[in-house]
Amino acid sequence: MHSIPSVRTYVIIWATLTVMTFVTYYVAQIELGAWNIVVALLIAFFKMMLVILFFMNVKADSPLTKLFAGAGFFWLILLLGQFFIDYLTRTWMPEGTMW
Amino acid sequence: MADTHSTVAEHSEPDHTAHSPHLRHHFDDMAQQFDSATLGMWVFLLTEIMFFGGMFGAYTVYRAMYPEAFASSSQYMNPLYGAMNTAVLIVSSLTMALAVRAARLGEQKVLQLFLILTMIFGLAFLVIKGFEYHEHWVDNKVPLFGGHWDYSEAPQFARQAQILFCFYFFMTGFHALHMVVGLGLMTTIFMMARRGTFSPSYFTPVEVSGLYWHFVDIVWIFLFPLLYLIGRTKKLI
Amino acid sequence: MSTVLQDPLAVETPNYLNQEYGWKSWLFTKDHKRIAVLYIISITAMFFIGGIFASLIRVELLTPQGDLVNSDTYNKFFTMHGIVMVFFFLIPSIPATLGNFFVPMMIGAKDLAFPRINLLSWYIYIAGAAFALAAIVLGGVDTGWTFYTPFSSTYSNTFVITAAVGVFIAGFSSILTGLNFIVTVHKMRAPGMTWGRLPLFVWANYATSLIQVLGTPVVAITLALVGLERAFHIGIFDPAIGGDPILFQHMFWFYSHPAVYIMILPGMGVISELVTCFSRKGIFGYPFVAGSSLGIAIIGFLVWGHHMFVTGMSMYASLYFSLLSFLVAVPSAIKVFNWTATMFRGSISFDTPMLYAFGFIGLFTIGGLTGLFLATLGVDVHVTDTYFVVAHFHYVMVGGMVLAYLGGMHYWWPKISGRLYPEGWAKFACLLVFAGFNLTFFPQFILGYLGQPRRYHAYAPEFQVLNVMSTAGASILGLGYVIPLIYFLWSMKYGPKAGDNPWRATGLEWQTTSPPPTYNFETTPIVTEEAYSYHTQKETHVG
Amino acid sequence: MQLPLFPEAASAVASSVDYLYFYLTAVSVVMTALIFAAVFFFAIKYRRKSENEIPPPIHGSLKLEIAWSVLPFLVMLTFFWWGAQIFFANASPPPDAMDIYAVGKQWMWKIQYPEGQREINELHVPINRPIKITLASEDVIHSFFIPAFRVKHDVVPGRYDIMWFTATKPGRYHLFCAEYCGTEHSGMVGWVTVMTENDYENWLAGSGVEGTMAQQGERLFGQLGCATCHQLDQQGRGPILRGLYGSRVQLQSGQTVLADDAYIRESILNPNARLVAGFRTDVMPTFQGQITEEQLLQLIVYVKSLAIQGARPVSEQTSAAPGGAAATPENPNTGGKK
Repeated sequence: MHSIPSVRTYVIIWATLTVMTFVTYYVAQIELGAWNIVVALLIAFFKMMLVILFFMNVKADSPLTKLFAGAGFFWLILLLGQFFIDYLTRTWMPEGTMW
Repeated sequence: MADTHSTVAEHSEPDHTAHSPHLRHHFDDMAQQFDSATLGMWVFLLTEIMFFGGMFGAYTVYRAMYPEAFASSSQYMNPLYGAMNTAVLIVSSLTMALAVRAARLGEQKVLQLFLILTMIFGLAFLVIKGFEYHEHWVDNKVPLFGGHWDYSEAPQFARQAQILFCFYFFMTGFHALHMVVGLGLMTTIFMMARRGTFSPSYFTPVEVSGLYWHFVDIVWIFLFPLLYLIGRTKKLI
Repeated sequence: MSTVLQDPLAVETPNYLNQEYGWKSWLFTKDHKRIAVLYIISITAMFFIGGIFASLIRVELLTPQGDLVNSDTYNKFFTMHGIVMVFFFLIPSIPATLGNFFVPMMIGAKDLAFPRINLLSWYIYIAGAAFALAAIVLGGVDTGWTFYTPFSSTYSNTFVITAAVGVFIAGFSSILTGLNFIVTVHKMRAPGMTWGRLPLFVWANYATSLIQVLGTPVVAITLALVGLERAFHIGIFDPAIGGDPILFQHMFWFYSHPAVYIMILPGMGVISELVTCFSRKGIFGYPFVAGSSLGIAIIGFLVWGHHMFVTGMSMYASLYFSLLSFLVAVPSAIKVFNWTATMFRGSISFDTPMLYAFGFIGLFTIGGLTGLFLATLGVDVHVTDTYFVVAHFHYVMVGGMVLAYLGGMHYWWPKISGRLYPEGWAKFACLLVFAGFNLTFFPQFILGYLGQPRRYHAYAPEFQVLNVMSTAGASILGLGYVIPLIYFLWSMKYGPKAGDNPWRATGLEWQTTSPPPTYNFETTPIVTEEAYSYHTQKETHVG
Repeated sequence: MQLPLFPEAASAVASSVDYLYFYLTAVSVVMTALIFAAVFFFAIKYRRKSENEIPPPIHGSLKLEIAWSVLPFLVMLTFFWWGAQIFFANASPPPDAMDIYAVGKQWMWKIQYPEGQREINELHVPINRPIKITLASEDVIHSFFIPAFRVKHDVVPGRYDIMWFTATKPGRYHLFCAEYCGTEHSGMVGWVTVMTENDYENWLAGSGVEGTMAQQGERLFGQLGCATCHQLDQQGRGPILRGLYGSRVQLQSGQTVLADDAYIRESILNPNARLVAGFRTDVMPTFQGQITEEQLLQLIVYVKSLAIQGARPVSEQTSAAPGGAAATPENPNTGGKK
């Protein structure tokens, strides 16, 4: 099976995750306009990658596992992306049909 | 394929089963069984991603539609609770990862210790969540039961804010449900560990439950900024 | 081959059917073959329950006034027909029965990767079906199988939550079956069974499983939201507080459009097996037929908006979904062309399964081509929500899926039961199904373009003649379904012994005894050839 | 017994939809015939002649695969292109279209004309004039479907949907609800009567009405007490409505919004949702649940009639003002909450 990461690695990842939690908390108090949500999501994404790659040990796992882990997010993007193909273009319509 | 059977593998089944009492009959060896189980859990997590994904999708649509109403209702959430819970879950993920590590190395006592710690942090999460729900109830911010709802501080958002609160309760509720299931898994694994079921050659249930636990953690990592940290710089209520 | 061959007249060999007896040996079995049989029994029951509702609908529509039952009852009929047929027959039909039985055998595995989860998925299915049946017994549901909000969430006074819970639960049965197949195909293949050698039925089921795993949870959460909205009177989709009923449709069709590929893809897999076996020839263009299954599974997630062209969705989104809907037609067309080409210079026999395959190719072609009408924006505006749509999806679901299921059942029945069915009756029933089907549903295309809306209890008098034709066809079709049920049951006791490989087919499932032993193969087979290598079969012969 | 096989074509768009339909049918028939012919031909020509025959293998042909993937797709692109053209051409009504308002309610269609007539399950339209129908729903999703015109549009509660057509042939045609809406869904049907211009004028004149739709709206405006705050000429507690329709309104949030049907509807039902800059949230009550969709439309038509700059109240006019005319945007400082 796979190589076993050291306790030290796990603790470093944990520390990073905790720090990022506080970073995301404090960044939210700073006015960045539309960037607030972008930064929040980027941090969340970064944290997620840490959990997936190290805690779930996907980094050392087979390409198949990576493929399946990636497929989930790909499909999530399909779902969201296609919702927004509708919602973002509704206002382009000549009649104001949005309420 | 007609003649493919002409060569036949002399199957050494008795040897395999002799190796481990945990090998099920339809698998060839432990590696195949372990790989199948972990792949199975990943496929299950794929399903879970889409399950929460449906809610995240609907949430995103409404948030884009009513950004201010969403921001206003976020101000009724206590981000300290959210941050605390995030921290608690991250610690539990650490202990879970260490439990899996211990199982792999065959350190039985360490495994049991970390499983207990994981359960304690998991419970702590639910307790904090419970306090939070209680506050919303007292605050009249629960549109779910047709009663406890009062949004007179910001009447312009009164109707649409219900949508965010609905999502808040559905998403955190389903997440809490997953935590409860996770705690059930942990209890089972702990009992198995106490009976000495696991060894460096058989720790599949620990590994698989660990994957599930980390996934539930990841969901919360996204819920935290999406529910608690909208428009915190503005005064909307 | 002689090593595995059994003399058909010999005493029954130990097999999955005679290994153990008694109801416990069935209800607690972990053998994928027995679970498949459990599924066959349960989906057959659900099929006939759904069929009864279909007959009631057709009888009601004999006259335009709507005088047999009142409109409420009629609405419940078509809703229950839809819910039972879609969620409890079509979706589990081939994967949970033929797939469950033959996917492990075709890849040379002893069982699915998770036998206990397999059994669990059957129990979950039964629990879901129990809720759906409870909804019927308690008084029915009248929302249509699509559960559109705000009708379902606010206005309907029927047992919507009960039915939604049933569908929600059944969804997890479907997910678990898909999960099991994915892992099985990845991890349980026999030595030498490379991806390029997988039988096309396995490819089709693998692609189906991907949709089940990725799509089903979304409809589950959507129905959960509707149920919660209904139970607690809060609105996610309620326009009164700013909710968008169209968002429900997006979420619903995100699953429910790919779901039609859950229904048809395994059917296509069956047809690939039938066409090759009864042409005694390898499939034409293997990589394209296999790849098109994956193509359909993936592109199938990009087209759902064609159900929503007149809902007030953005017209740019309509444009996008229309274009991609044409794209998804390409892999389906590839399959039809390749099946036809496979017959070229083959050795074609006219056994019943092959007759079903002919029927499938014809009806699926019509069903697929009329789908293009619905993808075309300007025409869809007129025909959507009319009988044109009803006719189209019945051509695909019944003309395609049900014919493939029946074809597959006839093809594999000798393996499942160890017995042969009566060929004459089988051909007769096949003819009845084909003729009855066309008489039922072809007039509905005309009705649809004339403008008869679907889900109408009473209709304009000038539509009567076509509706009477449709009802007449449905009676023939119904008879065509009952006959196989009778002779399959009959053959279990009185049918002649089938032998291990009555069709002289390739494929690992035919290399073991009929019925197969509990772990399928006495020794794990090693695969050295591509699928459908009929040309190397020369010297072998089965009596 | 009647046995119609093809619907009547009674609108300007009907024949273009039919031509596309014929094209699709022709291609489908040819494709089906080709596949059927090939299957039949192969089945007979290559039928099994002896029990032991084994045909030679054929693995496939890349050229053929590409051909039968790409060529059908190119044909399908013509469907797409043609279909999209019809769809887009019919997406938005011409500016001179005549307004009619339809409300779907379980289980009937309520039609209102700007001239003040109201009907249930009957729609009268003049020939050769573009008709724009504004659709609203009182409860669930309905769908307004006139097969002879080849038009259909869902009526989604909580918003206005628009559809339009030009009738070309006098006669009586079916009007159906095409989206399942509950018990009497199949009873939610009616008739569209297409009349010559003269007949239509006579029909309008012949039916007794209590004032135009705008006047009905004005009466309602008074009855509901709107006039106490929304005064016509001087600033009250609510914004002045004259000249509002079609202008851009400055909101409290800093954004601007076009004052169209949807915005006015929202402002009546949920006054605080998009509040005009400079007005208070606690002044105007919500009218949600207190007025019907029909009344809402009357109010909107009334507000619309005030759009023309300097227009007198409708009660002093002889006919309703056409909608859609943009007025000069109000000064954001004096503009305010409705």
